[in-house]
Amino acid sequence: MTERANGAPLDPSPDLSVSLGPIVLDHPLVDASGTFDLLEYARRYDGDYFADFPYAAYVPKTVTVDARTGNPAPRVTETPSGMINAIGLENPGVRAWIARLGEWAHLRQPVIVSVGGNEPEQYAAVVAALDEYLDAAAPGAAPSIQGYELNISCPNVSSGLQIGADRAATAEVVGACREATSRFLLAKLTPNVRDVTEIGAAALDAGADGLSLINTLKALVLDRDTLKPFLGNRTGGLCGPAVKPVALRMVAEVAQAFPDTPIVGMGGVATGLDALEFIACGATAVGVGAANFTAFEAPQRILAELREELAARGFASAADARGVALSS
Amino acid sequence: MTERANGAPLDPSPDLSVSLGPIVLDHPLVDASGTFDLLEYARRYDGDYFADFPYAAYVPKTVTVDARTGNPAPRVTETPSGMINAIGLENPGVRAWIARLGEWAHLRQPVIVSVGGNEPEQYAAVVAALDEYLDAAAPGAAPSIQGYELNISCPNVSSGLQIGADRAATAEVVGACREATSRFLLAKLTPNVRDVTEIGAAALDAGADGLSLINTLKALVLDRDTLKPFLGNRTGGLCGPAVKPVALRMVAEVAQAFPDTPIVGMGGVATGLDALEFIACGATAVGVGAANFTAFEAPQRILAELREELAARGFASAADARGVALSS
Amino acid sequence: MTEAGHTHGDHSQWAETSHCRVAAVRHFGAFAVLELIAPRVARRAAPGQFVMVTVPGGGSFLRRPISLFAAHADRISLLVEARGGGTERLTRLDVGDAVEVAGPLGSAFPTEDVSNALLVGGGIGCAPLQYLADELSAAGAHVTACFGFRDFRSARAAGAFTIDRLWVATEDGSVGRAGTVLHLLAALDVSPGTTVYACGPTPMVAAVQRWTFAEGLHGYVSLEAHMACGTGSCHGCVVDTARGKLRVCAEGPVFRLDEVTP
Amino acid sequence: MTEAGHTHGDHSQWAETSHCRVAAVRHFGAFAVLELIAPRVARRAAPGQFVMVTVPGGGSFLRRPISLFAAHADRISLLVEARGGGTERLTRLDVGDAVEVAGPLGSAFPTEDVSNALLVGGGIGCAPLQYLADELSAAGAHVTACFGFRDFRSARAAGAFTIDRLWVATEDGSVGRAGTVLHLLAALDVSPGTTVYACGPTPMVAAVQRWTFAEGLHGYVSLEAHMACGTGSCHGCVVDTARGKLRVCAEGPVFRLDEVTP
Ligand SMILES: Cc1cc2nc3c(=O)[nH]c(=O)nc-3n(C[C@H](O)[C@H](O)[C@H](O)COP(=O)(O)OP(=O)(O)OC[C@H]3O[C@@H](n4cnc5c(N)ncnc54)[C@H](O)[C@@H]3O)c2cc1C
Ligand SMILES: Cc1cc2nc3c(=O)[nH]c(=O)nc-3n(C[C@H](O)[C@H](O)[C@H](O)COP(=O)(O)OP(=O)(O)OC[C@H]3O[C@@H](n4cnc5c(N)ncnc54)[C@H](O)[C@@H]3O)c2cc1C
Ligand SMILES: Cc1cc2nc3c(=O)[nH]c(=O)nc-3n(C[C@H](O)[C@H](O)[C@H](O)COP(=O)(O)O)c2cc1C
Ligand SMILES: Cc1cc2nc3c(=O)[nH]c(=O)nc-3n(C[C@H](O)[C@H](O)[C@H](O)COP(=O)(O)O)c2cc1C
Ligand code: FES
Ligand code: FES
Repeated sequence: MTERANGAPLDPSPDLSVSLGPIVLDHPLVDASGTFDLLEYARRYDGDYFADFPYAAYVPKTVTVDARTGNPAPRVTETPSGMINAIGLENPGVRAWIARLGEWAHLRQPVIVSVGGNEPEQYAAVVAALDEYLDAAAPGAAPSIQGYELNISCPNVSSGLQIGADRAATAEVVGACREATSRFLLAKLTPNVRDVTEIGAAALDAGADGLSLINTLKALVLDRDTLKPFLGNRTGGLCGPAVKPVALRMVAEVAQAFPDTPIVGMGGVATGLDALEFIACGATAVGVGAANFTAFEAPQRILAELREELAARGFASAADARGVALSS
Repeated sequence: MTERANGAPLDPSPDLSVSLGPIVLDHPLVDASGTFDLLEYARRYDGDYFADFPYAAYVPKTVTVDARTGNPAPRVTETPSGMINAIGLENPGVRAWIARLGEWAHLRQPVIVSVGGNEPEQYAAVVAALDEYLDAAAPGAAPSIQGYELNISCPNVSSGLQIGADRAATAEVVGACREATSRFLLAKLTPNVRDVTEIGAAALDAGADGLSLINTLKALVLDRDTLKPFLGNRTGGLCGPAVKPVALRMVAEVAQAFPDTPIVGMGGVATGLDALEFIACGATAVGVGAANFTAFEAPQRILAELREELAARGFASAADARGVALSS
Repeated sequence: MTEAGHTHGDHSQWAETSHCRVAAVRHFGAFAVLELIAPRVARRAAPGQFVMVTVPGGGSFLRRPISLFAAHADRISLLVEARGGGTERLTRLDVGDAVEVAGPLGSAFPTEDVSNALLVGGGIGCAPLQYLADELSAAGAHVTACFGFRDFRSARAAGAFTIDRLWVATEDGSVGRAGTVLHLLAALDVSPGTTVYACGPTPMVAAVQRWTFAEGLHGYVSLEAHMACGTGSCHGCVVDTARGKLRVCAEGPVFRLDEVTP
Repeated sequence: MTEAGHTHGDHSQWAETSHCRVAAVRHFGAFAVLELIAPRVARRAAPGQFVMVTVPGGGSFLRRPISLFAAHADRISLLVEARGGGTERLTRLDVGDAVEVAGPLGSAFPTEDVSNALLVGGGIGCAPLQYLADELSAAGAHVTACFGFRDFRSARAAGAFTIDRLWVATEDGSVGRAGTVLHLLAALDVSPGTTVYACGPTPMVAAVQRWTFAEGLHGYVSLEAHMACGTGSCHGCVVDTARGKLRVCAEGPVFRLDEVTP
């Protein structure tokens, strides 16, 4: 792929930078929460991983106010062109999490912290604890946390119905966090709804600055020997290339309904073309989830491919490609 | 696979017959509406296809009261481990459809006619027209139509929101058809909802005898050259192995909520083990859809595999395997 | 575990299903001619028909429609261009590999009472025209073929053809005459009553249709459509025709040139 | 189209990624020993560690965790049992084929200051014990191995091992002693201070754990868990231990026998 169909030379390097609300990203790719552990990567890298960090922003695994041990094993398995997981938001709780921030304080990229909980107060408590810590932290003592992603869409925690499947509950969680912080707020939407724009509207009305989607599709896999539910938590969340067509549809719906809203699109991204498709459907930034499990260098490869795919189509920038699938 | 793990010889032939409400089926497999054209198969077969018809019941493509030309091309393409379609319920309308019934009047298996429409009256009109015709038909002049499947879940027709995504609309359609016929009535549910049991309850309360699920997941695929929606109808419905974990989850939910209800489970069945998994999740019968597109002999193969899988696990009958994934 | 595909029943009743072996492969750039031992298909085949090919390896869910490039005795040949994942894997097949094909499917090019035939192909659309040329020539018709390709790479396909009077054009002028197949047609001296057979991308088909009408000729066209079943069940492959929406896999792929609206 | 995988950047910074070639394959029924040229992995490897292997062909989304069966110079070997689709394809690899592996990953069996070692394996769980035996023997330890298999078919794996004092039991009595590996242990004369190394199905590990404690011995166990990343990111592979839930791919797969609750 070294020249365009019409023979014109390729734009050697399209401008990949995008603005996710107030957050400036070097390129559109971020990791999807729960699928990429910065410190694990750093310890497996021969060079300076912090200098070579591949994503434009880092979204760590969801943090809750109290420690959670997560669901019983097994927690993951493969499905046709995808996988299912029921981790159950295992995390050490926000206090212990904050205590380790020094270990990656030197990350240059912006950080968007994924926040979980069962009730509005629990979400707000995490946001407040982090805001408080950040305000007090000495310069250079903490990573550059610039926003929060409210995970109201995890199908693997037993707080009854998902918050993100209900407009009122969504508004309450977002509203409580909006009161707690002036930082950038994303609401992460679940695909397990009839109309994703209804929940999106509730989140935006309650003060969210942008939307991330999709989280996983609630799903069931059986053990082929026993015919019992395979996962320890019985059901889990489906993701990977299998779900990409559903994710693209939902991102397009949200982008059409809320044209000026920052959107992080994700679900099944495995190649640069996949990422470009999300951008074409209106995503500002693109999350890479399960593809991280397929190779260490997946983000680098996807980014290189995205650059090529943009150039091959004559786009001068990633921003130019945004929403091109939506215009008729 | 010729003996059980414990060395006991296999039950040579588990009893495959099941009762779908009042309809007795030789085995659990039926075709999924819109994916199998009996007459096309018959004309490509060297023997007597009607004698060798592989499914236990025949579910033809959805019929509507008036003729429909369907959606603009392209209407289908492949996705990772699946496919997307936006046929748009192309059919000749119920009158013309009835006029051709004589061509396959000699099918021995029961027929369940899939019925579509935009409003309750249109569904009821199809059911009434068929009931009327059947009551008047001379013996042997028509196939053995024993029930109707109300397709309230097609994502590819522009009647605004899907009927099957709304409790009241579902109840109206089912109620109107219940008044029109005393034959067996299935409501075919859409996966594009927050809680499939809510709609299932509305259908059963309004008089449905059983439930079929799932129809396709609303999805979007882009043309990789133009980055515009690929299908003529922009969005379409995702099916195939990719969606099986979502379908199993929903079938299990419905089976748990309505334990004595006849259920036709479907979504991604490609092997006998897949079919057995649906039965284990509570399906009475199992629909085979897109797998029909992979080989003429797909139903025969899946049936043979289902028999082996049951035998290998020591099930004396398909009915014995029903719901084994649900008990804890 | 029962592996999909290992417990198939007897296929013999399916006119159109064949488990076959690759007998020979020839490569022409991104194109490959696969010769398959498929007596059941070969016996019934006619030019213009196609087969549905199962992509080996399990990565493709649907089968791929591929035209018959040739059929002799117990063999059929397919000319495949590696365009996406599925055709890429097909072009990498090797002698002795197993392939599953269903066919011959669809309508054939009418060849009766043809004395002068003009075959017009564009890109991979040329594929069905070799078999057609073979049959027409055998029946004593005078066959001329005009093939258009985009560039040197796609013109590699031309090397697979053995048609006596074959004219080639490439848009970039790298092979044959510079220009489109329409430039070739314009330079021809066409006898009245010549039957035109066309297959290629939509804009080419539309242009050939206009040219044919302008010349007062009649003819046939083989159309492509995205297919799911390939065997008439799904209504996925419809095209608009004077007879309404018709299925390319069942009523087509061959239609009368004057009934389609490309 | 940009094909996934063709535009990888430079891997050199990834300690644990290797594109490697199959140098040799040996088959033992449903088992295969794959010898791979993987200098970067071999250089860092220790017994008990594993690699994540990309299943070639594109049909499997996740990589598969496979223990190191051996490591010499620039080579590693894997003993793979065809159990599902992914391992089936791995056992069909041929000399010269390309494979991608990431590793060595996870914790290793401690081997320092061991003079008497007892290796207890069940089924494919025996795989990591060959490499362990090699290292222990090289360090001068006295190594005894007891392997249990279900039946003749699974006992085919034993043919891949080269351990001097190796006792085999099969539940159906078809190979070696009839019974489980516990019957072998009961018949042994074990010196005090012997270090036990176990790997196998959960019921076997539980039984070996009880036996070890009863004998007043100490030891280590390598556990299996379903994995997504294999590299510590997803928390998919946790097991319950005395230290809480730990990841088999990061804190494990090797744990102290007395800290796990199988
Ligand atoms: C009647 C008919 C005859 C054909 N004959 C030949 C032939 O002789 N030689 C040859 O090389 N090709 C032929 N084609 C085109 C060939 O079927 C497609 O190139 C092929 O399906 C692409 O599959 P892929 O996996 O490589 O591409 P992908 O783009 O990865 O395929 C994705 C999906 O799109 C479908 N698709 C993609 N392109 C086309 C297309 N142009 N037409 C129909 N479906 C498409 C595929 O079947 C698949 O479902 C024919 C098509 C038709 C309809
Ligand atoms: C640390 C570790 C070391 C291992 N070492 C070896 C070895 O040396 N040789 C060997 O043959 N096997 C080994 N295994 C088991 C091997 O990983 C599984 O047999 C393999 O993943 C099955 O994949 P499949 O595609 O054949 O089966 P499928 O059942 O089709 O796989 C479906 C999914 O389940 C997962 N899975 C299935 N069975 C297991 C299992 N027992 N453990 C973990 N995940 C599983 C697969 O990774 C995949 O995600 C090891 C497992 C672990 C965790
Ligand atoms: C193992 C695993 C763990 C996940 N954990 C979280 C999480 O903690 N918080 C969250 O918001 N999403 C979580 N997700 C969802 C992903 O962030 C993402 O929304 C989803 O996987 C779809 O993207 P993908 O198809 O690229 O994986 C998790 C997904 C996986 C596979
Ligand atoms: C090409 C195509 C056409 C379909 N047409 C109909 C239809 O007319 N009526 C209907 O109820 N479902 C229709 N469906 C949905 C199937 O009946 C089935 O619910 C769905 O495809 C899931 O099953 P599968 O994954 O086995 O294909 C259609 C599906 C496909 C692929
Ligand atoms: S492809 Fe299914 S009807 Fe033509
Ligand atoms: S497999 Fe992901 S943390 Fe172990």
